Amino acid sequence: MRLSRHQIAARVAKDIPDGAYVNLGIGVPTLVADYLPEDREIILHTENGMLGMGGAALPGQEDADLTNAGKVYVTEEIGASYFHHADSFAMMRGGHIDFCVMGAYQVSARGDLANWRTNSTTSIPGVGGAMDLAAGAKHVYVVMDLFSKTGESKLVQNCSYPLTGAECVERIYTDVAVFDVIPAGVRILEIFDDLDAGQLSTLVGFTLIDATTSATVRN
Amino acid sequence: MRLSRHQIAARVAKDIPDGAYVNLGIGVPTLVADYLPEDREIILHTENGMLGMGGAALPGQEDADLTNAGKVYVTEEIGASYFHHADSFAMMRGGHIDFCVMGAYQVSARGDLANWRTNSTTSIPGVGGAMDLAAGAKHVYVVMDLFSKTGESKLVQNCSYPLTGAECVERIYTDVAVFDVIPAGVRILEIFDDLDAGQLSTLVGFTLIDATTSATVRN
Amino acid sequence: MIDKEVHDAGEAVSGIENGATIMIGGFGPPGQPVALIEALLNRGVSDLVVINNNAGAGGDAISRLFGAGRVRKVICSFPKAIGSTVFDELFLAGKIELELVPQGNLAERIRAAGAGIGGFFTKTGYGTELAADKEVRLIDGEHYVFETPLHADFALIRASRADRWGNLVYRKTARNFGPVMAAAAKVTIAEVDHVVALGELDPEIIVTPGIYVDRFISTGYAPTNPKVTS
Amino acid sequence: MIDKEVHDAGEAVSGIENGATIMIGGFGPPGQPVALIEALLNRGVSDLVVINNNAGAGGDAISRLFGAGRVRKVICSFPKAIGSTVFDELFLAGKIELELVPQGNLAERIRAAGAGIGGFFTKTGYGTELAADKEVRLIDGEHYVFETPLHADFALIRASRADRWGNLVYRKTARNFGPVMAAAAKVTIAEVDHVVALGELDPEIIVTPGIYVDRFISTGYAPTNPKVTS
Repeated sequence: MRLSRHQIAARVAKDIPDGAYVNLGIGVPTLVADYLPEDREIILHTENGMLGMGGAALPGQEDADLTNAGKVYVTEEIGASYFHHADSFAMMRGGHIDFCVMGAYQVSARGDLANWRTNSTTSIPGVGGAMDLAAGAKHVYVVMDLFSKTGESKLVQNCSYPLTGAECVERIYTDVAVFDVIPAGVRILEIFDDLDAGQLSTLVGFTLIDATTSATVRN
Repeated sequence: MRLSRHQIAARVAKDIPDGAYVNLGIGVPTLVADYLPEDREIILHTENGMLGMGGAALPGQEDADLTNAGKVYVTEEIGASYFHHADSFAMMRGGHIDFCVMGAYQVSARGDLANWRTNSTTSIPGVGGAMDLAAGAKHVYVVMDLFSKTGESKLVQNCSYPLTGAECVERIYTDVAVFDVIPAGVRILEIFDDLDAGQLSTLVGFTLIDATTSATVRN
Repeated sequence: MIDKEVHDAGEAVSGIENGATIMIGGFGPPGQPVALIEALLNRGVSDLVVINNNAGAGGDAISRLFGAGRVRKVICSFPKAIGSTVFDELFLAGKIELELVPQGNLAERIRAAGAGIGGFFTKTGYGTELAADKEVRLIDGEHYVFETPLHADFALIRASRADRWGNLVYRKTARNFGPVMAAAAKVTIAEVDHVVALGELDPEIIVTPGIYVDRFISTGYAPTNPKVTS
Repeated sequence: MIDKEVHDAGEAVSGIENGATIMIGGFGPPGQPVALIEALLNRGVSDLVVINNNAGAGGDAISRLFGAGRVRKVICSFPKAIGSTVFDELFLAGKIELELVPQGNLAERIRAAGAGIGGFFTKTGYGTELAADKEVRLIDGEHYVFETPLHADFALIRASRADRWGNLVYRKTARNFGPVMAAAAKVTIAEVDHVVALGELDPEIIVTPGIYVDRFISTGYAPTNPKVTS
């Protein structure tokens, strides 16, 4: 069984430890906030100048001066702080954010990340803070469907899309499996779908290292 | 008649316009604050993180957390603001301080400034913020006695002491005269002592440009 | 006496001429100086270079500058916006130049301009097409790219409150680019909700000291609900 | 749950070993974390590199570190102090290394370390002996010197109030180097006058967000008159 977007988000959330400072990207990464364990105090950073970001604002209670990086109206947690953009990105670029979770078009076997543009010549390029997170976060986690709508693996030997950052991704959470990028290659930590490591390697198109154990919970 | 330290400070103060942001160095420059015209609003910067610095604190009313760059307890003016050291020096280095007034060991005919160490091998060198002000203030003004205790001119063709900054000084206020450093050389704006430009040139050791006028007030 | 408040937005943007490079604050709507941008539009100047993180975002005041053909070049990190086509059409037709800059490089380059930094090395963008042809350097075993300061003739920013010295405080995430842009432009013009008496702003909480503000207008208007501002 | 407060200064400085590079906050006494420095002295570690603007200033806690022979090298802008001879004697006897750095370069190099900057060009110091042998570059007709980031193993800083997340606010000119040092060290240890409940510090006025603070002690002590602190 492949995981839904919400299930992937929940799976990521399990791995964020108490006390972590975390930046969640737009899309599925944002959903991770909904699944963070209640017994952990995890502090969310938003690139537009805030630590201690809370959930989305309720309808009618939005504050025009308080949005997240996706321009969605959000709330502030007790203990929050605000700062300007250069300070916010110094925090990201200086290696102070423990985890960032971003979506991706492609991740390579070396951990190269491609998530800011495709090769389309008619799309408007936009990069935002993705390259800063790729270069600066202590742990770069990616969430994505393992296969594109046309069935191609988004985990690839070499990215065909323009890079956001080279050799920066540490872990990849997908609907099919969780992977770690290690010096020896890409290691499978968990498989959710009814596949073994060999079958998964075949689908992805290159040999993956099997580190799944019987102890692995298959959601 | 040569000016006293207080008279030099008063002479500098006359040239600071309303609305100016000013950094005053340690020593005679600090005295300038006492002579700023009452009808002008002039905002003092202190390198240790404050705009709107007031005068010295009265005895018994010192605040342990509020000093100037010379570690003297000072007060805050209405409208003051505090900031950290990198922000304070960004203000100095980014060209935002209109005037800085510093003492000097020597100033050269090209406006080179030497005020952080002599050639003594037994003194402990200390530079503080002098090089940042020399490089960053819009107008670098120097106050000094024109002659050393041993009678040598401190306005020189070439500094023999190590430089604080090259070609940075714009105006020099001394007990004997006020000078401007211009591309053509050093120009005398006012003479306080009973000397003419030729005599002053002889004492200084190189030819000065005479720009004194009959309208010049001789204090 | 220092009093940096001016009467209206038209007076505030006086002096901005054709060809000017203009920083505009805001990350999307929060921090965007709408009244000043409208005044700039009314002023009719063109051939502008605009530096703004989200230049092009849908239907707002900045995109009207584009629509009116006033902007020659945009320097930003994210011009895409749902529901906006003005920028896209101009860009795809080759009628507007785009310098795409990673957001952190944008913020740091603006900060560098205000701080007197001639350029700096950053890891951001190394190995990507946004760093193509840029100087690179290996420092302590890591690759860095050389980035230059971004200066501007004018900065138009929005804050919450000001005093007559131009000291500014902001609200929440509307702070964003305002403080660094204020320091990076030759002339900084602010739009604030309210002016308060000198001394009413606690010296410990002032974010932008008045030294960085040349003049400001007060709109008397405090958005707390987005429906009010849209 | 996050609670960064530790019980005493000894526990706060645990983990600091011989040979560590330590940033110490303060511009003279304001901002100097006296209790932490005393604890460091009691800890007995040596061969330290100390980064502090006024290292050597007369008779204070830092100079006692020098006097006890614990410091191998000092990086500072102004080691001279009226009434102090400890540093002078060690320096003139060749028993302590001094890296003299213009104060703005010191602050900016510390800021660069915290911000992930690999190095930057500054006008400060160009043409002086403090820039001798450094890389220079002509940028837009002006001369700049290349300066590198200053990292540290530990930062010891002093603030006014903290909450359990380690969010900090400072008082007046005691703010000085604290905020940039907190970001530049691997481990940042703060000494504050008071701890307050989470949420008691207005999010708009927090100067050092807790992300930069690893642990802190509260002295319960608020100096407002210098006689109290000396």
